[in-house]
Amino acid sequence: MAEIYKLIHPVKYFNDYLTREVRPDGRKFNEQRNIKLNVKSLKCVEASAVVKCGNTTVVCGIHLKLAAPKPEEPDRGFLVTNVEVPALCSHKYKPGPPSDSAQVTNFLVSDIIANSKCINLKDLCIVPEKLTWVIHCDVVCLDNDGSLVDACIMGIMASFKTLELPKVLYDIETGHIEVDDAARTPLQVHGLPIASSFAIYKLGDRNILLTDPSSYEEDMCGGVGENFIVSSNKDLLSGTHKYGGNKLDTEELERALTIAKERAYCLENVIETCITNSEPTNNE
Amino acid sequence: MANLLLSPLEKMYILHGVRDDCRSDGRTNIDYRPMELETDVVSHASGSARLRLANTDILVGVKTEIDLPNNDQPGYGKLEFFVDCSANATPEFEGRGGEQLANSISNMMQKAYQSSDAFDLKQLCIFEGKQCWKLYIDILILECGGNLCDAVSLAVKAALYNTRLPSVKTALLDGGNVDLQLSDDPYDNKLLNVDLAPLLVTLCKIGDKFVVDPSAEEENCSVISLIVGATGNKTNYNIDNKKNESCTDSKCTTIVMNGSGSLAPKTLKNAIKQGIEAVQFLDQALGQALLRERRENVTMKKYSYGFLK
Amino acid sequence: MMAGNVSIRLASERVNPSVYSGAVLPRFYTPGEVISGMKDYMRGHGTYAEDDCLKASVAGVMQKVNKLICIRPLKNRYVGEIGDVVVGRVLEVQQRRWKIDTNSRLDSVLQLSSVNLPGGELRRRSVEDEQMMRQLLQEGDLISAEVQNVFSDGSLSLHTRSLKYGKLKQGILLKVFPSLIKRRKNHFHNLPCGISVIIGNNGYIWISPNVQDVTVQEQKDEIANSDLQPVNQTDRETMARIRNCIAALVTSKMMLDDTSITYAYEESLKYESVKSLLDPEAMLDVAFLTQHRIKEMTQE
Amino acid sequence: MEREKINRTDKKICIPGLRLSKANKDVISGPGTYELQGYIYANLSGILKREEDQKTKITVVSVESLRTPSLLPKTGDIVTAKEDIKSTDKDRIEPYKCFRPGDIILARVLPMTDAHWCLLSTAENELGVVTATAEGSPDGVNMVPVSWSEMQCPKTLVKEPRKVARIIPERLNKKTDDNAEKK
Amino acid sequence: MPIDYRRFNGPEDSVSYKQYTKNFLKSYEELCNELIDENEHRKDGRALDEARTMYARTNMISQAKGSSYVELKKTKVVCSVFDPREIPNKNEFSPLGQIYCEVKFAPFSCPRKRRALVPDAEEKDLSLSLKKALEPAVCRYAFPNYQIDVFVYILEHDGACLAGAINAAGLALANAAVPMYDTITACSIAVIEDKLYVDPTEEEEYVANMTPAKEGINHGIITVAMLSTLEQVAGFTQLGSMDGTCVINATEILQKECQNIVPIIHQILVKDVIHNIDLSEKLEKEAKLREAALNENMEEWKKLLSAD
Repeated sequence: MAEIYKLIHPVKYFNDYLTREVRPDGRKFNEQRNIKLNVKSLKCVEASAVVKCGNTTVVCGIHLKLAAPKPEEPDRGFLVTNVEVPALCSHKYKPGPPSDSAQVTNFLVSDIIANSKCINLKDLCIVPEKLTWVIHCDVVCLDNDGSLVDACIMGIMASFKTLELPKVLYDIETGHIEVDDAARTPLQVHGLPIASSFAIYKLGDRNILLTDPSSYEEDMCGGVGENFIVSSNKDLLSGTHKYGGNKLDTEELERALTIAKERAYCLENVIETCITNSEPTNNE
Repeated sequence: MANLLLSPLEKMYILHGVRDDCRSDGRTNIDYRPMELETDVVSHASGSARLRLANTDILVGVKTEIDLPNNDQPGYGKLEFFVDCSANATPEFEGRGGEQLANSISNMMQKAYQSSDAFDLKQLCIFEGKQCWKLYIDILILECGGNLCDAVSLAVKAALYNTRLPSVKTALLDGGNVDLQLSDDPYDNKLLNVDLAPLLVTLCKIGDKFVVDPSAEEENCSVISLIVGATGNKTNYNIDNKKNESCTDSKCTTIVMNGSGSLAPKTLKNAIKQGIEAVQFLDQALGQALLRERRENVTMKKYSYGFLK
Repeated sequence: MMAGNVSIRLASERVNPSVYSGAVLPRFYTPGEVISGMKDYMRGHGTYAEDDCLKASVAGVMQKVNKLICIRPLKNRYVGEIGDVVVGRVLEVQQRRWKIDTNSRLDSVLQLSSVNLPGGELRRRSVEDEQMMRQLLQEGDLISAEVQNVFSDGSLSLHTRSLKYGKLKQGILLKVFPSLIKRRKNHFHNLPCGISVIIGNNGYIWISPNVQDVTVQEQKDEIANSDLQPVNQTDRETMARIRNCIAALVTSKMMLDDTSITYAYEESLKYESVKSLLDPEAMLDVAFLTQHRIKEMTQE
Repeated sequence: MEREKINRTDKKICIPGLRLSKANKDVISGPGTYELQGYIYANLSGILKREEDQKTKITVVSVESLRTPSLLPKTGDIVTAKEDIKSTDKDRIEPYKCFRPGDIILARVLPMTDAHWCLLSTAENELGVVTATAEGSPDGVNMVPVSWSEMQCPKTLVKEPRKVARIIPERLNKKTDDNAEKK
Repeated sequence: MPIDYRRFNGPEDSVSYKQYTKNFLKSYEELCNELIDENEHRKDGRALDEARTMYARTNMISQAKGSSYVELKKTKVVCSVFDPREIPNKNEFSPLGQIYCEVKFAPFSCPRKRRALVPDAEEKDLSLSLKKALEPAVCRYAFPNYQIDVFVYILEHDGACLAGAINAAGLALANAAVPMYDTITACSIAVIEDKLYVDPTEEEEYVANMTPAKEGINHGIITVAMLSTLEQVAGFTQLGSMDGTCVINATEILQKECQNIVPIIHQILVKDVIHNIDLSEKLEKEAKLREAALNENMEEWKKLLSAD
């Protein structure tokens, strides 16, 4: 019955809820969904993380490769992040090459990671002009129920935090490479970037800011995916992105930033706790 | 061929025929239609063969190239199959129409040839870790009259039997490079050992029974068929024609179920046995034909008959 | 599984399937070849005029009717004429008509009004009939029919308004070049061997067990049942033999009619197993012997 | 074959492939089941239902899935559909006066004809447009029927022609309930 | 390889660091001996004929019509099924519905290499095998002219991927209420040095595909998919080189293994139904609450109507 109502009067249905100051899934406007994080759950990769924000599920895994650095940047390594949004995660995606919105998500996540400067590419260089690490960081979305970017960033950061690079011996004369798999050093991570998504809905003459929107809420607010994303790295704002949805005035923008800041503290906590909890199992 | 239409009563006639072991052209369920084979039909290829099985017409050319061996298999050469469904065969193949069928056949051939028991890739090695032969096996489907897989596998084996690799002398230079010297003499070449190369047999289930070598009409009546790929037998290619009784058993290199139906486990197991047996007969016939042709060509220069009838 | 029959012959062992007919071979024209000067003749099918000459546009033999010159192509799709008997396959059920494949350049049409509806000739065709069309003839069904009309674009309209035409039951369809079909008064034949053959003018040949004489309407249920009965073993073998004989004649490019098929069948009987007729040598032998008998007959 | 049936508040749970009953004249296979070699099997996971027809004494065995099954509409069902002019009868006289894109209609599914696509019919008094938004009106504001062929927008008071379904609002509840089951 | 502009590509000539570790190139004998100890126990402690315990669940993906997750120790497979949609680019009528299958490896799923994001030959082959196995299990007559999409994502590959994909797809289809003739289960076996390894790991599969030291030794992989109640083989693939007896022996073992998985699958499906019963009861309650709200609207509507 409710489903039919939702189908026939979609706008009315959504409005009915919001006028009562509650979202269709029972959350308050600035309430985020439950977060579950799990690191080192995949055994065949260097580092991995599984993130669940409500229903949204992403898995992140890191592969390590070796390559020669670019001639114009001889002392820098490579960090390649890719977000894959396969058809299985939502009916909105069809099989085949990635859709426009999937590409946007991919570029956006890469941008946020690069802009936050959490990894210094110089740390990845082994021998300048000769050899450097290539970090392939792949994020796969298994279930897209909104606020995908938040989950991706969280997955990537949790993976980085647990990544250890093997020791490499490079003979400059012969070009011979030897890798010692057992001796590893942790990757230097500077800060901890966090992204917070919002959807903006216009109800009458009122602007409603929905924190951590679900896929349904994103659809109702117009545009493709999240409307507004705030990314920060340890108290420092590292970027905001606004896509579609209703417009935002300064006051609301400030409110969004405050919420994002609070949320970042909370998520940092989650990541740190999760990693410390996973340590003992690692040392067995 | 998906587009072939049959009326329900025509299908019934075929079905009853298979049940009574008397098919529309008088064959029993285990008979093949007569085939015609000619090797060395494409002068620019290292090896080639053309096989015609009733209306099914297959042309295979083998091209050779020098390549770097794979990192994890330094002592091995490479084999690559490519199937082209010519739009000559049926208008459906126009554009990308035949792509799916072509992929499935080349995939099947790749799998059948994957094991070292089927084809020894070591014979394609030129210099371990540095240079190897890569054989490109191009399969052209000129006409479809049913039973493509079997015909393709026969033609491929014949073409490989006919393939000649030029002799190469190698020398290791400083810096780890290899110097290759190809022999100038066109007759200075070596043949491949393809005695064990696998053949595919399609067992097409029509009603409760299996038939081999289905015509296009018969394929249309079947929802499930089993394709069994099994290795050949050395004795069949023994030029001295000595009957060596210790004939090795054929080994399955690939088995696939094709179609949307299912099989009872018992039926499946019987069919696998039947398939292996059928491969042995097919291999024997192919061996005889290839030896006959080779013998003929020793005494006289090869005359190309080609496609003219 | 017992030893199956596998035979692989070499191209060098190929048999030349042509049989010497004794008749003078007609002149064979190739496209672009000059047939004659323009002055005296009229331009017919398969020809075109260029540089004051008449040239062939297809590969074939010349036919001359008074001053009209045509080139009849050797391999051709079926070109229908009113009154021809054809065998065709239903491709599509459309509004009030079926699309039929008759080996012509364009698909032929069978109107709902050109079909005998169950329950007598004089019934009015209603909307229900339109919805029942698929029950009458569905995609894939084979029919025998007569060419009722030839449209200006060359496509055919067929009709089955006679008891001898209509849906075909169990049997074998064989496709040959239409040019190999001899035009006869009758294209429905009950051969002496107990098999009936419909030699469609369009090159589609239908081989089926002998049809029992037209049964009375009341026994309709029984007929429907008998359609589903398996064909008996002897008939099946004979049908396969006829099929292979026709294939042999076609390979040797011999004209097909009831006589040549009957002769070929009789000559083939010296090969005991039907499947041995798939062998090219046996095929040639049968074709040759048939040719011989036809020649003898015409000499008498 | 009773192994997977669990009694839970007298609901019998079925899963695909479960043999439910013998099939004969009196017991026939219904939705969610199929018949094979004299037996009825489930083809959905859900709850078993046996319904006996009072007159014919025929029991229909069916399996009701609790999820909206991925089935296509059957002949005779009443469906709600988002209007898309193309899928309905193109030859209708002035379709624009009856339905417009975005409308929600009630329609009956006609038997599959030769064209092979799903034909819908609104040729009954109770079938037709249920909700529609007038051109230029904001989203979510639905027109109200004023006659069998006209609807009016309560906000802008624009009247637009429609083939209106004859539903008295009180009954809308019941009607949509039907659809939920059948869709 | 053409460059994929839709994604980020690393430097072209990069190689996995593992190539430079000591253990990269092991000989066949070494690998073979590592697989099994003197008591015929495998690396993970299993006996040769012992399958891994399967963990599975449904309703994994909220956005899909039906979904499932299957785990065979390290092998992790996710599957989702969506509502039927019209077959794209097709005009002719097809009386049977179609199943579109796509099997994809996560880029980080394989220990030996990073998987490319564009589908490769192995993925296409798996997709085809999955499709062939599912076709006899699904009542395709129920959705003529429509296509059901089945997506399988392999998060981690530790052997028996095809079997895992088939099991996951069977569960997801049942979960999506797609009519099916029967429950479908699948299992794999690897043959190495004439020994049969039930439910092989990735390492075992790798060795099974290698060239054995001696000629004529049975090796390879077989995967069988079964319809349990109807006792039919829905899918069968064999690869490698084995004699007829070996194939048939392995098939018999796999038949039993497939049967062993059936109770697990059944249990999950029954749980799924129970879950749905609970859910529908809960929804019914909620719906009643909402109805009150809806009725208010009705009143409003009625007023407007009568005012007109």
